Amino acid sequence: MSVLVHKDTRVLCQGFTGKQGTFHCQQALEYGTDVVGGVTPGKGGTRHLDRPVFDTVAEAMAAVQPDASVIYVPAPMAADAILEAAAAGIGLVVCITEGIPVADMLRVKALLPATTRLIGPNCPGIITPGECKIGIMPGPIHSRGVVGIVSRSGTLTYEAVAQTTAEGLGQTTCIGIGGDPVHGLGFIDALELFEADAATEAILLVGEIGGVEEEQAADYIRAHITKPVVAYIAGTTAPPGRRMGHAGAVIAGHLGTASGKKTALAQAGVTVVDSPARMGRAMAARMAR
Amino acid sequence: MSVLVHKDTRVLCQGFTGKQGTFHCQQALEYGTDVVGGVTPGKGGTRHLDRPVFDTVAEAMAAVQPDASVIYVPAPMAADAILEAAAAGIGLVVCITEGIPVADMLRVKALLPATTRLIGPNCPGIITPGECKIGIMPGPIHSRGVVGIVSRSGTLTYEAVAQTTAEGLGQTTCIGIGGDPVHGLGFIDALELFEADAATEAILLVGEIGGVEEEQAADYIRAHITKPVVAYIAGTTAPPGRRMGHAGAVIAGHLGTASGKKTALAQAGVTVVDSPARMGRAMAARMAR
Amino acid sequence: MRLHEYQAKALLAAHGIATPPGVVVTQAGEIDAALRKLAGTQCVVKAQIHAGARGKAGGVRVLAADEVADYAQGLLGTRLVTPQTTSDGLPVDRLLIEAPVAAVSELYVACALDRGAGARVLLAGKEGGMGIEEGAKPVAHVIDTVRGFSPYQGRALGRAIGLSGRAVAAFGDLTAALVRLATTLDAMLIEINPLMLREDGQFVAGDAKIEIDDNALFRQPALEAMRDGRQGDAKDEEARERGLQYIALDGDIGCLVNGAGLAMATMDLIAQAGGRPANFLDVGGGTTANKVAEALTLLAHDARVKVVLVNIFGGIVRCDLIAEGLLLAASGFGRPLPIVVRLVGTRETEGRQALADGGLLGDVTQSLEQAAALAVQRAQSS
Amino acid sequence: MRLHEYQAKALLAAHGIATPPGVVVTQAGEIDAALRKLAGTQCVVKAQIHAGARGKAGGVRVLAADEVADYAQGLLGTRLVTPQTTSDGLPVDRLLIEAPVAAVSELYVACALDRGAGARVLLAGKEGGMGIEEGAKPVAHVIDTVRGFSPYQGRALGRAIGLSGRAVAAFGDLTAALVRLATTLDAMLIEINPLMLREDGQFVAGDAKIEIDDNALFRQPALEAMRDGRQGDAKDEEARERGLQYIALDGDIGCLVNGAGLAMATMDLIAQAGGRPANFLDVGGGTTANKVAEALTLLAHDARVKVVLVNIFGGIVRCDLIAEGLLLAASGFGRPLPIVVRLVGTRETEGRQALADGGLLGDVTQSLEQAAALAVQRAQSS
Repeated sequence: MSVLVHKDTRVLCQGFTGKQGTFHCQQALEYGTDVVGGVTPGKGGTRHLDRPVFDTVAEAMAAVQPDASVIYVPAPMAADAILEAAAAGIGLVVCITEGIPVADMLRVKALLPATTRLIGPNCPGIITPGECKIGIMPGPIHSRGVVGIVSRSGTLTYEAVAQTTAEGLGQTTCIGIGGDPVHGLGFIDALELFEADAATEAILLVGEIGGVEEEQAADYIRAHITKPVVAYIAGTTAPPGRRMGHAGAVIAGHLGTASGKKTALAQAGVTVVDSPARMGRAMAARMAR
Repeated sequence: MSVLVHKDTRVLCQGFTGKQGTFHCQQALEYGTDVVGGVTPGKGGTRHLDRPVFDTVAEAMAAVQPDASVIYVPAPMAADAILEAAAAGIGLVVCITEGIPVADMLRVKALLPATTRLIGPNCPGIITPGECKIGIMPGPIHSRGVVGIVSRSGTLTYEAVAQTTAEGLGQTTCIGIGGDPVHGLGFIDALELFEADAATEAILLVGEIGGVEEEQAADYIRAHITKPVVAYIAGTTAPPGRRMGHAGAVIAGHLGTASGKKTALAQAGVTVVDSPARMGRAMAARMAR
Repeated sequence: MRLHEYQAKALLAAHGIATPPGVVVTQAGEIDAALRKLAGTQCVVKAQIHAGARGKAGGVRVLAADEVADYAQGLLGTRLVTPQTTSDGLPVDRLLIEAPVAAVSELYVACALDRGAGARVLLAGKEGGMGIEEGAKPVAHVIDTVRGFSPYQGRALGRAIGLSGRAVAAFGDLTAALVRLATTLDAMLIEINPLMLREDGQFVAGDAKIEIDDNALFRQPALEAMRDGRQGDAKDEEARERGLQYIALDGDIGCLVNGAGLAMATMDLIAQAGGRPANFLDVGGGTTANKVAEALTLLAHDARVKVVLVNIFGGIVRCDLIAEGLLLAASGFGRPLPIVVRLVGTRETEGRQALADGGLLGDVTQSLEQAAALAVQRAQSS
Repeated sequence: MRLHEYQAKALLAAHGIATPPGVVVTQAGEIDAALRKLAGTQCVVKAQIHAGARGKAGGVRVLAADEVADYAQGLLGTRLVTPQTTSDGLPVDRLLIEAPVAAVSELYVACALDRGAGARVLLAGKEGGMGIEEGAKPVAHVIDTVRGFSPYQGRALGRAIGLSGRAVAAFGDLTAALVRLATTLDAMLIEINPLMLREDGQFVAGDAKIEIDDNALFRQPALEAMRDGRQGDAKDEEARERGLQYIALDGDIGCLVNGAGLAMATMDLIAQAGGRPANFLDVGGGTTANKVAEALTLLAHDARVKVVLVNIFGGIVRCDLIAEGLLLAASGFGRPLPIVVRLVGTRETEGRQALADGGLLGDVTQSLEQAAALAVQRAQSS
């Protein structure tokens, strides 16, 4: 079992013939993902990676019925690509692109129909180990298992994955929700999915400074989550008012500090680790309780 | 009986203390209309025409519970006034203002909730003779009676009113829907209301060149209207491509000609008069059949 | 308000829609420099007037560079009559000289107002040029006002009219820019016809027509400054400046009416009575004595006008004030000009009395049809 | 990207929001002309730096006109340290000299991003100035992205914070203009604090802070041109130009990491091990050998840096390429600089082998915690 994606998920790629799209779709295909085709406006009718290319998502939808679409379209046109996928009726859109203007994401947020779930943008993607890899994460570090991982960061997710793999726990599904201030699927959505997934035995949450999503997640965990949760929050030593790489990682006044987030999570019964090197060990210990 | 407005209709005026608002509210009060107050941002707390003035429609709503609002706000701010009235929950908004930019009306059209009916803009307003006058029409030419009048033009409505009064038929309610290309209540809405109103025995429709509303009304009449309908269409001799005063009165290519509208209405069983001087006589003759 | 082609193209170019290299000339002395700047062997020379069908009338020519000067000098300063102008034509004060575009096909695209939908609409046709007027119906996409228009919708439209290859993406960008521009400019219409498709899959606007919403000009000062008053009837322009709604027509009966609908109805009545109106003129619902006087004077100065028909339904405006305005102007015509006055509504008795007392030389009646009949009689007998 | 107050005010003024009459001077010689232009007995002189709390630091003064020259000359060309700058302060290259505003009260208004709502939010407070930071919570109105913001909503907000009289209408217009401007500029924040209310009910922006979305600068060339590279750390600016995410901090351990989250986590680890990071530096997920080399060189040129901690989780980027980049740069430091490398993930064996083969003088480990501990040791012992 897993959440959102699995071995039968049919994946479309927008920005298919570009450098990023080509490289990561190759990797996904090698991983065993069912990439059914791609979209590059102007290249419709050709083939790429032995898959059909379409001019529009609507045409791809009609021809190859994808369940999910992954977007590697450059930032200025990425919001348009998200809206195109949603308008074509695709249920899961994973936007890897970083650097999308906030105003574009505000519009996406306002226009996205309830029938489409968006992951990202500016995220590594989503993977169900051994079944379906949608995004830029390195496949080999993952292993099938019992921990659901949700994270705002890319490489830090890989740390969490590698550590849970090393502990022999493995992962059900790993979701990178992205580092932008305005994004699609959030911690609470992921928590709800993992709670409902029978195979997921525990949840690892990787947060960082900025915003109040971790605090809201803490409230949600207290009220709705029965499974053990371990969390790490990056940015304890980050100075206020400076964006730490991610557009969303900024402490504004008293809002968005790591200590506030850690306290909120701890009070909700979450095992909070101070060191990013101890996420796997803490999870193993917590699950052994 | 009547449609939309009657003796118990509580009327608010937006742009109350301006020259237009003052003059026409005085006239409305003399006519016996229940004007319960007005709105002029910045003059809240004062009194005008012996009625309370509010800064916002929401405050007026709370204090004097109007059913309808009439707008005399200048064109650049008129769309904002319509949206304010709708947001405050007013069910009927009558916008007299002419010269509102089309883009503003497109936005109003897109944002107006289903709970608010808009009449106008650029219209004379609505009157139920002897009960409630909302707008700029001259009260004395009206008389209580049995004809429902709906018109795109102002002074031409007065012709229709004077003629039906002269014939001793009188009017249930007269609605000026306005001469702008994008407007609120249309012919079909008015026809539906008049058909449902027990007191209305016949309907007089005054159209003009431009658009296809008369043609659509003809289709609706054929399908849904059982009462006699008489119509006059202004602009038989108007040249194509020139706006005849009203922003909406323009023949574009083969679209919007008077002859096309007349033919459509006649084919739907409407008595179409060629002379604007014979609307009353034709109505009397048709009703006598 | 309509813009000239060269103005429209400058706006398109500033908003990312390609146009051919071009230079505007207003006099013969500027032609050489223009040709040097364009540096091609061939040019397209286009008369800048506010009317279409210029090609049929000889106002658009593809010429060798050395033929341009002769043609341009012959055209500048003349009046061009096209199937879409009156018989007087319109003054050719400017020429747009452009480099020719090598197109593999010519399309049609426009962003217009859809009155029925209460929204803007994007129209796209595979066959542009003259063809668009003769049948080939463009595909329409009604634009959701609050959701806006996205390039992907333009690409879908491009596919719907049969585009393929690079043109698909370019068409998405072009249409999105077009819709954005229509909103930015408060345009009632932006039409690009023909829209030239080059071999490399890029689009170039072959011609461009933009109409701005008159009601929005107060917030578009840069566009208001583009007004070319010489492209309308001189009286249209004078009336506009006085706040009157005036349109010149071909007949001899001047009309002075309050209300646009009643003004059209008055024209209809005159035609039914066998006459021909000289104009449409709406003095407005809340008119004043002075405005009526100005309107009457405007009509009197039109030599074609043999009689003036005044048709006022006094509602807000009182008939006695209208009478005052008529008397004010009627004394200064400087020529014998019969007037027929139909004056009803608020204070009509006082108004008619005032006309009689003031010695207005004309017919006064309460009947709409009689007024029209009288006006036609007076026109025919003068 | 942050704008200067004078730039922000020029944008506000161009969009219908009143600002005080003001002149920008960059050198003492311009002061006389500025004073003549303002022609008042009193002036407000404000240092233009990218930080707040200038008043507390002596960067804002209300002076008699004859006191301005002395004060201005003393300030221009210095570095101003405020509670919001580092201890180095920021260079005062420009002064804004303004006419004082007679205000009956000072309010707060801002258009910001509400991350939770995924929308812009309008914030309005009755008490502006310093007060806003010390408690008085502004009223918030979340803006529906597609429906937009209308003046009536601003008037309601004005009433909610207790405005009355002419100020109500003015506040509606001001807030609508503010929201429109935020959209037009791709602004993350536009803050007017204080917003001065004059006796006549009109508003004037006393101060203005604008932050532009860095991701949108590609479509805001006029704003990009307003960038003042001197207002950041010199290395911040250099890194930005090389496409690196770099932020200078106060410590002595240089950090070179791929991924923003891991870069923050690395800083946290160093702190836990008792050390202090000299910087945040994210070389990005899909980095190249060259970019790693450039990043390492950037750190090496920082004299405060006593050791560099490289922390790479090779995913897309291969560890052998990272090693190549490190070797490329490490040969050219020009000073002895210990390096601690933690290199795991794709091709980590090859990467570590390459480092050994290339003779990199440093510690190599797979353990995150060990890497941090080693870096702290090296920094303390150097």
